Amino acid sequence: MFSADQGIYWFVVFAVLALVSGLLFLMTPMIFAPRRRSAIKEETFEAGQLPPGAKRIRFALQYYAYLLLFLVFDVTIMFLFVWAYSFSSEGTYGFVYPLLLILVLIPPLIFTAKLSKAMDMW
Amino acid sequence: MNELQFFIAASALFFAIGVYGLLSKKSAVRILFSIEIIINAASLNIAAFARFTPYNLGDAQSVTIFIIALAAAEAAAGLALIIESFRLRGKVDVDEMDELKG
Amino acid sequence: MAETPPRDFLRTFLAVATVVFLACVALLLYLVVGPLESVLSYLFRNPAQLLVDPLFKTIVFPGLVYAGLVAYLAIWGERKFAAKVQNRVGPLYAGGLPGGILQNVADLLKILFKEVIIPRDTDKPIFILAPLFAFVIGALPVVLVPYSPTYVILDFPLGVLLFFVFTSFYPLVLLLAGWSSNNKFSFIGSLRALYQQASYEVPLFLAALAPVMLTGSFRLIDIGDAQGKVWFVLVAPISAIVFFTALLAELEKFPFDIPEADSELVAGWLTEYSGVPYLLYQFAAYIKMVAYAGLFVVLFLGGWNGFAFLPGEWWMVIKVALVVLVIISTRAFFPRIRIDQLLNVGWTKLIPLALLSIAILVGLQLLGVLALVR
Amino acid sequence: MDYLIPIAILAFTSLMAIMALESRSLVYGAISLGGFFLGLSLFFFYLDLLYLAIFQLLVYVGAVSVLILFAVMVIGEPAKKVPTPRYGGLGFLGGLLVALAAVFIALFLLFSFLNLAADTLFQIMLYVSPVVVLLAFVILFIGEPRQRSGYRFKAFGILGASLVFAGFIGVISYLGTVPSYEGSVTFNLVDLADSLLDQYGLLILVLGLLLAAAAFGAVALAKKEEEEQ
Repeated sequence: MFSADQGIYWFVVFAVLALVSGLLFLMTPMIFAPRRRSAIKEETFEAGQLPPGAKRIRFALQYYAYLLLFLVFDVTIMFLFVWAYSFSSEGTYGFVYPLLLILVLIPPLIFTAKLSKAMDMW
Repeated sequence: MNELQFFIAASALFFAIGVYGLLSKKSAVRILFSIEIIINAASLNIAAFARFTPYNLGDAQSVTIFIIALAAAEAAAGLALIIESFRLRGKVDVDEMDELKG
Repeated sequence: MAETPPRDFLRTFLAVATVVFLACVALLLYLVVGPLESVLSYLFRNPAQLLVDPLFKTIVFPGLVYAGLVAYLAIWGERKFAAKVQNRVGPLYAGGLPGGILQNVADLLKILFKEVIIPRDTDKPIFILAPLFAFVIGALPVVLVPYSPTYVILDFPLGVLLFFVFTSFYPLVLLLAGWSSNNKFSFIGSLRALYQQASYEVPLFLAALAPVMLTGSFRLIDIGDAQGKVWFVLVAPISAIVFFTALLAELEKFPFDIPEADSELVAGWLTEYSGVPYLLYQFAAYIKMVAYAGLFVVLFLGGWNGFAFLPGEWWMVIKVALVVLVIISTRAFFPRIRIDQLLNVGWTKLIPLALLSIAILVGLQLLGVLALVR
Repeated sequence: MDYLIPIAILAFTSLMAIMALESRSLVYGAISLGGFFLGLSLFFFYLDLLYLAIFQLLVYVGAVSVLILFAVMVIGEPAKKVPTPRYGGLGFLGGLLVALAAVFIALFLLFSFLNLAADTLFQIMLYVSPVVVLLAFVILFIGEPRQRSGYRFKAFGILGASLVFAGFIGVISYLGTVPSYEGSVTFNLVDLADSLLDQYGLLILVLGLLLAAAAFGAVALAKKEEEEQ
């Protein structure tokens, strides 16, 4: 594990402090605020209208492709970070491969961009 | 029981949980979950061996990183398949994907 | 018998509420850190060491109090600045001289005593816990930003990456918040936010590659120290621009204010939230902004390196304040763009630009120019 | 106590893994899966493999679990309520045998952890438990042939998982002779960079091709669905 001087314990203290203060904020209105239930108040808000139809409807997935691309690029960037780390040290043999990795990933990027340009609406 | 054994036992436990899911679940999403759990168990196994044997840490870490990357690609393709299947048929039950059966 | 004027009642009420609030904070400190006596003896065992004590760092200077204070000033400044640009007055009365600087305290007290409305058919545990986790996840990156080599809470060897880890948790919380609200606006808003944050993480990471390449380290302290000669914004200007743009998108600040687009989607993924949970989301957003401004300063604007007559922490604070000012001023100047425009800009402009910047750096390295910078 | 932290992480992670598979709502399952990935990265932190932990967090918690959650929300909850099947005579016997087998396997694990292998009880169990397991399998196959009952699948799952786990534990208990290298490891990315970029450089390229293929495939699937609309 880490040594103490890196401050991992203080990180934990910070996280606990943030959590507890957030909880405190959440608890306050439970104690002080009024709680009056009514049917209209608890209705889903749709800009004044009563919501028609089912609430959890399914939406179209126009930009889903970008999410998949994001996953692939995320992995790639993690390799690039290792490469960037050893960038400044001279004469690394495998200098080229991550750059080639990026080159390989450009065609899917163009493909996806073209594809979603065809759908210019949300 | 030393530390190496503890971590391998932990990874075996996760592997077993994943096997349980593979055998017992019918929803394709849950099966994807089980596959992810199994892959993660494998990577924990390799990481434990890397840490508790006096060899080069770099190689084992590289292998684990490759495992994670492959699993990510697998998850992307798998989810695309699941969503596509859902679009076509409205359900993701693997037992009911039997259109090819004669 | 004269009727008590309501104003007096309000004042008493505010006083009592403040006392209760402070008592709660004291109780919090008491519970977390331990018995009060031992805290006091811990604090005063060596007064000279107090300012560099890790507890002081965690709670006061780069920690919670400082971040909260800057976030507070940012909220006030944003309201005031936008009002000035749009020829309004903005907050004016509360707090006297610098127009309405206590307005947010009044708002906070008001919100604390408002009813939390939980709509029907929501997923209650997620609906209530999501703002809490958003608050914690939004506050956590503050830990990593160094204000000088001594003023840092967690000196992590992979600091840049850990910062991005905390960032990448945010879409998860936000997707859950939108889904659990059981509202169409919320879910559309959270989907948009997800697309936006996921898409702009890629150029953000790619732009952050440049400082790592230039220093060969992931430690934020190393990166800040390496800019003693030249700030990295001069070495890799394209990366800095890309990083700042992606930062605006990650913070959902104005040209990329799509998830909350209040003229299209009521309030986006925040539609069903009211009272304290809403407050927590806003806190999270602004504290995240402070952390991001700090990261931008450390990565590109030279960190704590300044001129001689001020200590480094002050330079850092000034730069962070300036960056925060620039970020909040975008609200007044820019219109909102559409989601498809946003995604296309992210994937087809920013990513190639970031890659171009990396290519330029590689070229400079091969030419041997970068050795002069280091 | 030395094992306190890893045992806590183990408890959290295995709880999350079980909840990911067993929670009734798919969304809660996806959240638990995210928790499982988080717990695994805590393991990596504990093992001082920092880059691995960060990689796990960024790719799994930050990307994969977000994607899974998104997909689960799009798919939505299964609307139908599965009627709980009643146990007939054979089914009851099968369940009993599964329980018995699970108890046997648990005892086996306990003994092999405590290194009581020479005990006669252990010998008896070693011969009896495969028979019990086999019987359980047979009865599960015969029982309730027409009905696709959830319990039957669950019983299969528990049997298979415990068999796999028992096998692993058997191997691990023989592994006890391998000394565990307890020396401290300082964080060092140079090893990783050298090995990843020099030795496995070409593999990175192959991985890139695979990732590109996956991206093409996934995007093409998404595209086909767009055209239908």
